[in-house]
Amino acid sequence: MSELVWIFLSALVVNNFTLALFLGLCPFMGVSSRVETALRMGAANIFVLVVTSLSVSFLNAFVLVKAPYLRIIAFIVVIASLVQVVETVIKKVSPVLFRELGIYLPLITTNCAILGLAIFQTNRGYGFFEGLAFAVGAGLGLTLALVLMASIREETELADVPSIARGMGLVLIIAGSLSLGFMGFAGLLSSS
Amino acid sequence: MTPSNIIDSIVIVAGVCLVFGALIAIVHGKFRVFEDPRIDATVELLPGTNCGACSTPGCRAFAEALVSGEQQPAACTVMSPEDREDVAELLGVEAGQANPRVARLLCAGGSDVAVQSAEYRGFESCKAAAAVAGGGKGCTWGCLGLADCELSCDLDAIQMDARDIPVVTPDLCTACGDCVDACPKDLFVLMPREQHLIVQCKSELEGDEADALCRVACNGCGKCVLDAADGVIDMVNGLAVIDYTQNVSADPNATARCPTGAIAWVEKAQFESPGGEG
Amino acid sequence: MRQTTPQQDLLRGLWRENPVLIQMLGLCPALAVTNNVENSLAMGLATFFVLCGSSLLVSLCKRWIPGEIRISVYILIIATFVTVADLCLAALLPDIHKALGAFIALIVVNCMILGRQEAFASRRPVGRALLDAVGTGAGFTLALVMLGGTREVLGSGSFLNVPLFGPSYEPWVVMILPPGGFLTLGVLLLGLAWWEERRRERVKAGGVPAGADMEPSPALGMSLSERASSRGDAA
Amino acid sequence: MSEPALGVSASPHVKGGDSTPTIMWSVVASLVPVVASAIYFFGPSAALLLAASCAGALATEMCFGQRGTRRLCDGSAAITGLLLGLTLPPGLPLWMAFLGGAFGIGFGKLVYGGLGQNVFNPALLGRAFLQAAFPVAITTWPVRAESWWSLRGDNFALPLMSPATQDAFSGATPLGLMKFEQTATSSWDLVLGTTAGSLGETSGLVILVCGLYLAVRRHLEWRIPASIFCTVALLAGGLHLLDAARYPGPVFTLFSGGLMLGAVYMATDMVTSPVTHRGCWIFGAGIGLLVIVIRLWGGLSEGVMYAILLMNALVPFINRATQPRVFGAIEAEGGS
Amino acid sequence: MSRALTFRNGVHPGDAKELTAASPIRRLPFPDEVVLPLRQHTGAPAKLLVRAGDRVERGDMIGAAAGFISSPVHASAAGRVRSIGPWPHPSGGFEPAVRIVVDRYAAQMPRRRLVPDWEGLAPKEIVSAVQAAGVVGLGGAAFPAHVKLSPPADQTIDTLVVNGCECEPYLTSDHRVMLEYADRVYTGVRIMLRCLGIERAVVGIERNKPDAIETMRRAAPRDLDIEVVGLDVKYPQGAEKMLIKVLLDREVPSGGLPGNVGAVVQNVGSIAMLAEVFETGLPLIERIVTVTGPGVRKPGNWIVPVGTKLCDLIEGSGGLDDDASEIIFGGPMMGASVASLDTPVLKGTSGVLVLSTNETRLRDSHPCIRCGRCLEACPVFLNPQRLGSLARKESFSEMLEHNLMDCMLCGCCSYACPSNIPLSHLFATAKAALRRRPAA
Amino acid sequence: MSEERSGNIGDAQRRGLVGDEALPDEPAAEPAALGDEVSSLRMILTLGAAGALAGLLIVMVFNATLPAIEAHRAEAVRLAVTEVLQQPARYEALSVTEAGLVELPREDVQPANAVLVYVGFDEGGRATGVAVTAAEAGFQDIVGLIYGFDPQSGTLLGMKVLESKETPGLGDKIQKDARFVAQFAGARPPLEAVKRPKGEEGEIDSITGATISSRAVVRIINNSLERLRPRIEAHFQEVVR
Ligand SMILES: Cc1cc2nc3c(=O)[nH]c(=O)nc-3n(C[C@H](O)[C@H](O)[C@H](O)COP(=O)(O)O)c2cc1C
Ligand SMILES: Cc1cc2nc3c(=O)[nH]c(=O)nc-3n(C[C@H](O)[C@H](O)[C@H](O)COP(=O)(O)O)c2cc1C
Ligand SMILES: Cc1cc2nc3c(=O)[nH]c(=O)nc-3n(C[C@H](O)[C@H](O)[C@H](O)COP(=O)(O)O)c2cc1C
Ligand SMILES: Cc1cc2nc3c(=O)[nH]c(=O)nc-3n(C[C@H](O)[C@H](O)[C@H](O)CO)c2cc1C
Ligand code: SF4
Ligand code: SF4
Ligand code: SF4
Ligand code: SF4
Ligand code: FES
Repeated sequence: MSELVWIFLSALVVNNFTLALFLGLCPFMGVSSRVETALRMGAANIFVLVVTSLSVSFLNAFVLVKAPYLRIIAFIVVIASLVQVVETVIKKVSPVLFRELGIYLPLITTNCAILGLAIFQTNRGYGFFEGLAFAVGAGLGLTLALVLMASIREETELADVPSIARGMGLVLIIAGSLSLGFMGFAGLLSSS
Repeated sequence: MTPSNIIDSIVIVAGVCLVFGALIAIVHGKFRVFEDPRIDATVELLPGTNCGACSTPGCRAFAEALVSGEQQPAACTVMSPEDREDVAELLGVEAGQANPRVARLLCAGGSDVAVQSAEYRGFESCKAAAAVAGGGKGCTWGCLGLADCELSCDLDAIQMDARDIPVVTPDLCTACGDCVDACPKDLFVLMPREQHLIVQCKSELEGDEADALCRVACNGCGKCVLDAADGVIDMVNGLAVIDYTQNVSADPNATARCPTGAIAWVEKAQFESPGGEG
Repeated sequence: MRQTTPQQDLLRGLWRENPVLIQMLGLCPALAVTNNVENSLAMGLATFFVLCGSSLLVSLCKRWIPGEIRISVYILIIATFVTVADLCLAALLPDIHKALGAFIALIVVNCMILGRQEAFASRRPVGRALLDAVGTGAGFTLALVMLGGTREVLGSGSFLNVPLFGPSYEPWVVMILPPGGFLTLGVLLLGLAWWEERRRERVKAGGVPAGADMEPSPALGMSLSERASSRGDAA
Repeated sequence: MSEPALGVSASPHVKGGDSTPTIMWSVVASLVPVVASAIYFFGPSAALLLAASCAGALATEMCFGQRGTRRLCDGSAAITGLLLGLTLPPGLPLWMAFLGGAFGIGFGKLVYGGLGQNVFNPALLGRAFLQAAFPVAITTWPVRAESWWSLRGDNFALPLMSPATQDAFSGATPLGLMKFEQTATSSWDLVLGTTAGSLGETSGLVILVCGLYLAVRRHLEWRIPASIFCTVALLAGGLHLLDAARYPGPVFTLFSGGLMLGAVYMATDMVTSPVTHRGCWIFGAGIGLLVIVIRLWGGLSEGVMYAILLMNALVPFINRATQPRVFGAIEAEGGS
Repeated sequence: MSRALTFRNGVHPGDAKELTAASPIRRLPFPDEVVLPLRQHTGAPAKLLVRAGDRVERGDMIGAAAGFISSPVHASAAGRVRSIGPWPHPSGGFEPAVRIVVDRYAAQMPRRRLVPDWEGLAPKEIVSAVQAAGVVGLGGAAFPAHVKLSPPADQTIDTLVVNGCECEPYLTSDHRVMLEYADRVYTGVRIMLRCLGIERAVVGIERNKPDAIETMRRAAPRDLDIEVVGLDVKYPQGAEKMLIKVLLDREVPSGGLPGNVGAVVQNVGSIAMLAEVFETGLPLIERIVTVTGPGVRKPGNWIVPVGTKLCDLIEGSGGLDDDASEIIFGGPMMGASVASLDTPVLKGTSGVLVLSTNETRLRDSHPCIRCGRCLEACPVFLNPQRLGSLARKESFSEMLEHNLMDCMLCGCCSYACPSNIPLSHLFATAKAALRRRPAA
Repeated sequence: MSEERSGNIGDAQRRGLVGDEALPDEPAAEPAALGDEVSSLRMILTLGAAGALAGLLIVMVFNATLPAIEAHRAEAVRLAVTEVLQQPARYEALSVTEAGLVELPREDVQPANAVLVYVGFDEGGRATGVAVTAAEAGFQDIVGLIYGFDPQSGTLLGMKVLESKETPGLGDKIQKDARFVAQFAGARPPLEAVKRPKGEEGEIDSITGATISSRAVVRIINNSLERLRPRIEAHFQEVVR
């Protein structure tokens, strides 16, 4: 149990996917200008991460046993296809949900966080539940970083940011500052 | 090592591809929603300034209107003619005729000729000044010279000159209308470029009262009405008003006897460009 | 699509459309592995290899790839090359392979590579596609080495593991930690923007007499120069 | 045209008393006793370090600030420099203090557009940077100086070079002792400040008094420190009751580490704290909670800096969530 | 009766009333010319009835009410209409106005009673008489009084709130009215209560006017349910929403009117004027104006004809000091600067404040430090800090989401802001811009 | 990024999958310029073929690089084991199961799943100790290490950190600080990390400024030994006997 908690917390804050492991930076930079969007992006991310974790558990247990060297190609094909399928289904079944979450799905497919999760999960030999805790923690961690960044960016939109810092320069410096702040969580629950 | 792992791996990868390819195909067939791909293609050809000169709320909306045939490519005044042809070709429509317009200022009362009756003490914005006793300018209709219009123009077509009057560079102006929205005194109008006769004043004061506040005000003397062709100019509330439906008969003569120079014949820029000698 | 010369195809990606510094693509590897020059170089070259390989293959095979599944096929191709790179690196340079860790695998999802396939390789002849890939890959490597160089020099006091400042140098550990990655790239972008701004000002100053383009003086401490940027508020 | 005699301006035509520079300078003034006590405890090293961090902050503000030297007059950069200095260990090389001040102002303030626009507390950001960049130097506490006049470490290490005497001087702060050696420091020593620590860490009582003065003059939002103290005291008290051996009591928790300095001077930085009263309570409670979590379960012995920085990041969110209900708004709709 | 002790937030500017608080109300000599703009009240401007050259008597209607929410304008002096045209208006711009050259030798009293006696009239008839007499609120907004006296059917009014706060610094005309004309105020209250068909009135007076509280308490008629309440001194106590909150503990809904919570608020000066109109039989053609401030030589409370030009008023008050630097119609918190000495006094002009260079010295503005003092000051609980930064970016429509329209431009936020950010000016600007270009 | 969003589906597919009813939100005639219609079968087959090719290519490279990779891995293991077992003459890998330590079945080597320990032997063929890998959370992330343990004397033979993301300059001293690493040889578990060693058995002097990482190393070894010690001792009894 405490192992699961640690995996969860580690992925959430200590080794936050975005701020400490540099995974999923493209959406972090791109979709973090409004809090609303960031929240939805985060939700979509959690969903895809969980789906990924489940399929990775499945693939590792049944398909890749004999050929671990095929994992990159297998993971990417399966994840990309599943996301696409889910997207198409949502688009048809619930246009509302699609507007809220669906439009972010294709963005997420080509996002390091997803494949990163798959590979970390495999490398660390996480089982089903551990993988799930990892995925949820990572997803929430991504969402946290996204939403914090978005609310800060909304604030700086009203500020007299010098012209050279407008845009990504400032975003990266904010990310760096957040990352400095998150260093405070280092060693959480493992210092005993 | 053994060839068996070759077979294994081919089977695994091909199998995964086949299974998921089929899944996608099926789901796609069942759930597809159609969206005209030409919209995206058109957006890529548009300039992307999102200026609104085409009277739609942005380039994408304009692309949708183009695809649906509600608009003609020429409505976008920012695109170069070649680009316009590209778009027309992509959509298989006529490019249409552009009717170039330009922003004109209905005031010439710079700080050298117009009276400032009280000093405005507040932050520098025409909108803000207009909310405080009209900004302290003697003529309540006139330009406050605090450059809201200059800031609003994304295309840098407006520059304030040394007399605090905004000067529009006609070649840069796309007639997007931002300055019209920005000016709290409603001094900008978008006019076709071939309208050359302009009354550069909105003051409703007459005679000495008008003269006292601004040396270039229209004081309602009525000489231009007499000098212009019939029906081109009329006096309303002590101000000369041009009827642009009669524009064909307008000529520079109307400006000849104006005692203040309020009425002007403008070919290019309204005032001397601040980048020039002045 | 506008016509470009081969030189443009080659040089564009190197600087003017640098994938990391200008287009902000592929940031994850650009930040994650650049804590020293060696890793940056290895990552850059691996990406370079994958990019060139897949661009070549894509532009060779584009006739046979149906439009509907082109992206799936591109991903397959890229993933194949990545696996190859991964295996080769593991066989030839095991230490670096270990240092780069999962990020070799993550080249698959580097948006830059897929972007080049979609935007260029799939529409151009083989030669041009390869030129473009070489340029972009070199640009990526260049950016990575810039980042890695800065971070290694400050963070370890060395360049390519050669100590620069002697033994009593106090390394700025933060530079090789995650915040250092963000901050270094941020500062790099600030520098670029500053440079660009200065260049533009010079050009402007050349054409327009001084004083004409002065900022309106901010009154009462409020910089109103940004009011122009508020046009979006009606939307 | 001739100059008009009369002027026109917008209402209101009268103004309240305080101005931003007055507030800032009165904070600087209130820091004088704190600085004095730092110098009393740590000798010339303290004065040198404070000067270096202020120099870093002011120089950066002057060189890169949007309106150059005029900005210095508002006093905020001086506060940043002083407060940063107060969080540093007395033996730190001066060049590091200078770097911290420059980083804090440059990346914590000027990139956002200067005073009032930043999100993170510049002084703490500078300190967090130093802590991440030079983790050893910044956790090296002097054991004891031979005389008041001697330096407390290698303050004069050459720029970019390591301090020479890193190991010889290292001691431990009360928090370090507690966390890593399960040794409690007596509350008396803590309150009086006769322990190892950073310049401002040992002057809890002085800081409290100065803060009280500022709060009375309304230059400081008293709700934030109040909320931090309450949260910390409650949590620490509760845990202490559960397991007195593992968890230190409230007095220790309040007076150890930079909690006093952080709660009174840093969490209250108006720019980086919420604007609403409710937001201030939440902000303080969040800091208190994070301090306890990091100190007790985290890897670091001290958590105040990180707690404040993390809550700074949440401020835009808190502000948005605690918008006051507009006068006359239907009750059910209020809130958002 | 539940009563909130005070309203939340607000500010405490020094009241500076000692300049004129002891000056009894005096009449100034007739000016040579009066200028009567057709827009002197909230609502539609009056419709012009005269032409240049016409001869008018004092009290003649020269502009007729243009609808229900409108009010007629009467000649405030006998004379000849010199011209009609744009004229500087206290609101800033030029407005159509009637210039009357005062006839030096005419009897300035009309030949007959123009307003009927109220005692014999039914409520409806009183209300019509009020409109015909051009009575509007004298407290600042110049809202036509007859509108307040005819509440719509879906509102049940139970209390008349008499606004004697005069919370603006410097101004003392209401104070003097309460001291000198307490009985007339109560006659006015009687008339209003009759029209509204209710019994109860509450008078709110700030405690910095103890003599007024005393006088009003003593003069209160025993047969009516009248309560005179002394209130803590705080600006903007006199704003009707705040006053209703304090006196009745009711919160006027956002976007609503006092009528929504069963109250009618009227300024003491307006009520006294209502009574005076019926007493003298003359319509509203003159009013009491406090002329005060460090920039004027002889401050005082004057009765002047509506339409008196600023220059005449100043001359009657001893002229401008050498360092007079700004002239304000109204009080220092909400009053508007005027640029021209030709600007006429309107029905709603309660005071003229002349500030000297000392008070108008430009103070440096600093960046907002998010200190939150503006939030602590705003009596309607807005977030001026956020609104201010939005205004600087001209995000006007986003300001609407932050309830810009609830802002009453009281100026508390600007007063409190240590960074000297012209918050309420920004909001006024935003409101003006939105009026010009309604948000999409 | 969605591949088929902007395409049009083939006739066959439309007929086969949605019957004859027309899709409502679709113009009746699509512009011909938008590419030839492709049957979904061909699509799938292309994908499959591409997949097969990809699989082929990968497996060929895999087979080609496998010897080198295996060699590197073995070398890394050898280095680590040699170090923590104090230069044994030879060693052999055993797999840890519930039952105890068992010899590896040679055919299907599954390094990914099996937990391995390495028993070292001296020239005389006597088992000198066992090298065990273990990993747990450190200051930043997982710390992975290998340690040598001699069940006969009950002391450690050595420790080597294989993988850690601890802070350079601080936490990474668990790897780089020779003095710290040397303490493990001869220490008698259960270990304890202390600040100022008093000379008791099993004490490890923790690194200043990296107490947490030091403690993590100690904790990892203690936990691992606690789990494995009975099995190791049982195995040794067998071997020794
Ligand atoms: C901020 C503010 C302050 C006000 N202060 C006063 C005041 O002190 N005295 C007053 O009679 N009216 C004041 N008013 C006007 C009242 O809200 C209200 O309009 C008036 O009392 C109604 O009476 P009237 O129609 O007779 O003018 C104030 C309004 C505002 C918005
Ligand atoms: C359409 C309209 C209807 C009004 N109806 C009433 C009313 O029924 N009762 C009332 O007391 N005031 C009424 N008012 C007056 C306002 O509440 C208020 O007195 C006036 O706008 C100025 O007040 P202030 O100075 O406090 O802002 C009305 C105003 C308007 C614009
Ligand atoms: C940026 C930073 C990185 C750190 N990294 C480590 C680390 O990797 N391992 C570790 O044990 N302590 C690390 N620490 C220090 C711990 O937080 C803690 O202060 C230290 O272990 C206490 O040891 P001491 O009491 O010997 O000083 C780090 C601290 C900072 C600020
Ligand atoms: C009560 C108070 C506390 C402050 N605390 C800090 C602080 O902790 N750190 C800092 O850099 N500036 C502080 N300042 C100064 C100023 O607000 C700060 O430099 C701004 O964050 C810069 O935008 C403080 C100012 C006041 C009035
Ligand atoms: S001058 Fe006016 S209309 Fe022309 S481009 Fe500029 S803002 Fe638009
Ligand atoms: S034209 Fe209008 S917006 Fe432009 S400076 Fe003049 S008043 Fe201002
Ligand atoms: S002016 Fe508006 S925002 Fe400011 S305090 Fe008054 S009501 Fe509030
Ligand atoms: S009072 Fe002024 S400085 Fe303070 S938060 Fe409000 S606007 Fe900002
Ligand atoms: S490179 Fe990581 S998400 Fe794009």
